[in-house]
Amino acid sequence: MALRVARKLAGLVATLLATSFIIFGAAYAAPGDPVTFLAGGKENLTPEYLAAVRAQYHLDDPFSVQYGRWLWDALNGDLGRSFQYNDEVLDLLAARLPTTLGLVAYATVLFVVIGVALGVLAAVRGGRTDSTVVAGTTFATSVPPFVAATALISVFGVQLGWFPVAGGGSFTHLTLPAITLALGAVAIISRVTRQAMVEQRELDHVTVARASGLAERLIVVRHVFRGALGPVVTMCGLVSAGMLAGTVTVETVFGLSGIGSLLVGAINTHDFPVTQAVLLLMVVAYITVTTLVELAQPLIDPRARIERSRA
Amino acid sequence: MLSVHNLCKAFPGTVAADAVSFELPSGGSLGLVGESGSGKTTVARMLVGLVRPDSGTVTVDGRVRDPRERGRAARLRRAREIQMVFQDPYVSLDPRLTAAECLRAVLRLHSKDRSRVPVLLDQVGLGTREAGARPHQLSGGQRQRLAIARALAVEPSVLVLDEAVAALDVSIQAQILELLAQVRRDSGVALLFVSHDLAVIRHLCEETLVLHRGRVVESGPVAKVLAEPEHPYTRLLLGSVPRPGWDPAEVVRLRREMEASEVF
Amino acid sequence: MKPDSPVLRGEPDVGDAPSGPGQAPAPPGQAPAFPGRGRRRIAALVGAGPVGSRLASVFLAVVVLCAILAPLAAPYRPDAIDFAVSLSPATPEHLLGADQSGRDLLSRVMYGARTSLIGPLVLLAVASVVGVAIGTLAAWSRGWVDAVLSRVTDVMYAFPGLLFVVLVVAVFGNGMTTAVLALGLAYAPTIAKYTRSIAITECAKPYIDAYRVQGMGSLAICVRHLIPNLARSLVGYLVVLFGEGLMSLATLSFLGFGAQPPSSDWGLMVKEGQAAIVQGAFLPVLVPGAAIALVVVSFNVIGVRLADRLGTRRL
Amino acid sequence: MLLSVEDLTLEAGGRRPILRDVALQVRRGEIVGLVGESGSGKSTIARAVLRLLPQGARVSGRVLVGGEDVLTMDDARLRALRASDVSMIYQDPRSSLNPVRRIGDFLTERMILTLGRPAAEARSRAAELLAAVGMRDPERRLRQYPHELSGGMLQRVVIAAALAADPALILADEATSALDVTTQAETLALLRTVQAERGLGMLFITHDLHLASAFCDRVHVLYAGTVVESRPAADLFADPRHPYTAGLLGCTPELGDPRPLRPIPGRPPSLDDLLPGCPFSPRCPHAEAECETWAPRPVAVEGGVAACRLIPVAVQERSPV
Repeated sequence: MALRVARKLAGLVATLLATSFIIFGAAYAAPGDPVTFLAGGKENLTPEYLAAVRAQYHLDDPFSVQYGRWLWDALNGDLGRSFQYNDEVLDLLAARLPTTLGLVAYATVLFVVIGVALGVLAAVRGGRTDSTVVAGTTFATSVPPFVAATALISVFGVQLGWFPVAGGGSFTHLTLPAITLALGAVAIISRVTRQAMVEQRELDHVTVARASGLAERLIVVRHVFRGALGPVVTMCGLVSAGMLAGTVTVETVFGLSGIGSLLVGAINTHDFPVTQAVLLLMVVAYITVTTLVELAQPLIDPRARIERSRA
Repeated sequence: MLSVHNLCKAFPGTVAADAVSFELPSGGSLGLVGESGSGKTTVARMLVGLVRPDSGTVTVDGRVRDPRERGRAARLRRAREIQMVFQDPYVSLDPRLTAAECLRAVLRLHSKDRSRVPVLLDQVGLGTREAGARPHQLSGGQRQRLAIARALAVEPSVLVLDEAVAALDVSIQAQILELLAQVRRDSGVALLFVSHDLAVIRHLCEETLVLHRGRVVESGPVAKVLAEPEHPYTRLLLGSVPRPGWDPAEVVRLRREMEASEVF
Repeated sequence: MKPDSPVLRGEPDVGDAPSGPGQAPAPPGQAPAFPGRGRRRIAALVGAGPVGSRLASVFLAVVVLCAILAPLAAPYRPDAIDFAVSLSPATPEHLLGADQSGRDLLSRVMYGARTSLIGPLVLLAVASVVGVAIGTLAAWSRGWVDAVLSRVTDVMYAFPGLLFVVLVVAVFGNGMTTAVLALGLAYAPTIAKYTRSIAITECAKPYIDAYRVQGMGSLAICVRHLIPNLARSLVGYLVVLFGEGLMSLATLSFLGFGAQPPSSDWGLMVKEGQAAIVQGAFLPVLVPGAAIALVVVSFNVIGVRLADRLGTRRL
Repeated sequence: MLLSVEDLTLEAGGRRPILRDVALQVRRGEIVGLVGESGSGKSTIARAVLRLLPQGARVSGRVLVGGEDVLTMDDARLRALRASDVSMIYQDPRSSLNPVRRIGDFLTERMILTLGRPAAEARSRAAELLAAVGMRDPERRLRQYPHELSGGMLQRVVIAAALAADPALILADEATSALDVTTQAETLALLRTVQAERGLGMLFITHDLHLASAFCDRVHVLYAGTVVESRPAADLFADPRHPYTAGLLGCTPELGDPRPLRPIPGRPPSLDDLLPGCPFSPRCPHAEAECETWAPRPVAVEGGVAACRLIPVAVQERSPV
């Protein structure tokens, strides 16, 4: 068990290193001299001024030194200064993270509860309920979040005026964005839940339980849903991990000032330290969540315990 | 002439083959008996080169088969030495190819006359109707016939059959056994028949080899091994075959006897 | 309506299905159908059934025709500005209304179909060539090749959703070509993972072993026999991915990273039309938004139908 | 009579019924064999006894367990029957157990949740049962997961679970076919012991005619959903009366001196083969033109019945219509 966790962690660190390298390397390889962005496109730049800027940002060092310094600083909590805002990146993130985390948490609660409920309903009830859920979710996955967001804004924001259209902070401000974010996820989760339960229901041991006279309700709870739990939990984890990236769109549409909109802004203004930091944060969060989910698998499926240790 | 010398193969946690040696004369027939975990399938797969042995050699007609020898010519020559028929005909045929295309592909690969397709099909009792059918349109028995034809297309010296009738209905199984006996008479191919079923081996083979946990525990002419089994495991295996007046409780006693013998 | 008795439901046994020696698996094509005629009727109406997928195919054919014939069929140039009809509702002159600059929305949507369809097509071509090659290689060689390739795909996977594209765009600047190629690379690991998983299942089937025993080379087996046998599953998967790719590209354009004005890419149209909502005009957003949703729904419906027919599963 | 199946006909979509006019009885303390190839409908019979029918099945006839018709009883009674009167043992023990639950859960589930016994009592009973099927250290086994046990061990667990509710009838559906021959023999020895100790009735389903005749008291041979012969095991084996039974024996290899196999030509019929007359007539070496239209019905032969037009007794008894 300990060995498994250790190996898992080593893989995790390797993945993180690789991604941080790509993130940093990409910015380094970007065409154009960052100095011109740093200098803010001022006219008549003196060579002395440029040299000063270069020195300040250590732009003359070799790539590996720059990468090493960046990584070391990042590990120590120093993510550099924003070109654009001239603030510590860390402060920028700290100020905006609560909004994003609130949004993701809100959406996660929504999609897990509704998605699993719909999936179970569809699998258990079958018939009309099932086809309605399938049709609804097929449609829901086909609407891009920004279209859904715009539709929600125009209906509930502009027409009905139930929710604020833009701005952020409060629970009501987050409701429409969270719904948008959760919409596609609900579809995915309900489908996975339904599919897993339908597959489980076909298994022999369910027939065996039925043949031993167990009530249908207990069969669903103890065997069908229990068996489906593995894929459902995995999928919930993956989806919520990916959700941080989804905030990029949603925060932009709703004008929320979270890290998603921060990223969009940073890219459009070539603010590399912020871009790097946000991307790194999102990747770290994604890897952490997916790893947690994977480590939780053996708790759900005892077979995973030996399979993993053999692998 | 197939000669197997000291084949060994270990997988993590188990020994699948422990110094397995035997010989199969040209045109002969040898039955490899064992239960699951005895290593019989691993031995079969090592013979055709699907599993690489840890040590030991497989020699056909005086030539050592070396799976490390690369290149098209070496591959094709190895293929002409030993061919294989797999257990489950439902998955051992390419679902995309019709029976005729399946055979044509082999013949083309080995630069043989493609007009032999109808002859091969006829040899295994398939007609023109089956020639144009894809595997899913054929019955289990017909698929296994096609698999045999595919192996024969290469004109191998040795044909390895890995539980080749185990997935078939009893009445179909008999048809395939008859076909194999006939093929052997007609083409002189040597048969290595891997099975868990002593009765099938008794019917088809002259020699037999009993495998238990990767070791050869007994070998010799089938009639002799079955009539006067020497190793306790062979006795257990024989005692387990249902027959009139059979008492399964006897098997429990034989098992104890065998376990006792293993202690020493 | 009383549902079928649970006791009678979902018993796949026709004859003696699950048995060992002497028993055959049920022939393909006898997929366990779901009971209930009501369900089938509704499913047919909303899309899961054959009628739905036929409807979707017809709709997609119309969209493709529109895209090809846009210069002939569209009533206006897509960039013809006429401030007199700014934010016009649907009228006989402008069947789907006009945007803030008075550009005809119908014409723009028809022209937009070109970028919006070709984008995902190129994207998938890039992604599937790379992905299928990597996935097949990993499944075939296993061992350290598989381990390395899996690690690489994992790293790519770690950039969830659009992040990789966003990174590439951040480096190489905005534009449709960058976005399509980057997204193509971003999708490659997904396809590689899928290909690997189905290829491993396929490689475990003895007919692949049989080819090896016959003396066929690895490359020939993979290219001539393994990949063609994966094709059916892959196509169903790619159809669904097409819809996703279209959505992702539209999202990039919406964020300003993809197509640039004055293109009439659907995602960009939604972005530009957003401001009109506050003025009470919904058509500039509704028209391209609906176009995206309908096209993607159609692809999903067909994809689900294909997957059902071929018995493949989505990951 | 413990189990009595009367004129059971079952159709589900195919061109021919899965079962046609099946009749069989199982008495207390008796092992009755049911032999057939794939598609003969032998598993369907066992499932019908628990009313686990294929979807969309049309059924006629009666399946009486202890005098009650399973096909018409209400759901509550059916559950009670499944829980305590009849137990089934399946072919593949590994797929019979929920892989994510412990052995103990599997054994006690029925006792606690359907029979309402207290958990502690159920648990100690489960341990007793495991000991009774010859498993060492039952307490530890209860805490293990299915993947930690071998196939033979798991089949013992399944047998223990089948005994949990003290049933009167056991349905063994290819219960040993997935096991190795030596394990099969040991499992059969166990089955026979528990059957004899408790005086159980058992319906033993297999594709292996030799096994059936060695293990069972009486044997029914099933072909294409029709019982073609039904005799005491010894009689059936020594002197088969139906050509199909004879054919099966003639094409099964034996351990003794090899005699030439006489394969039955053709293949077992699928559900889409329409068979208006005797279902075996297309493959039968003795078939005459009339056989193709003769609806099979049981004809009395020594010790039982066989459904063949060519049995001399049958010819005499046939009334000249």
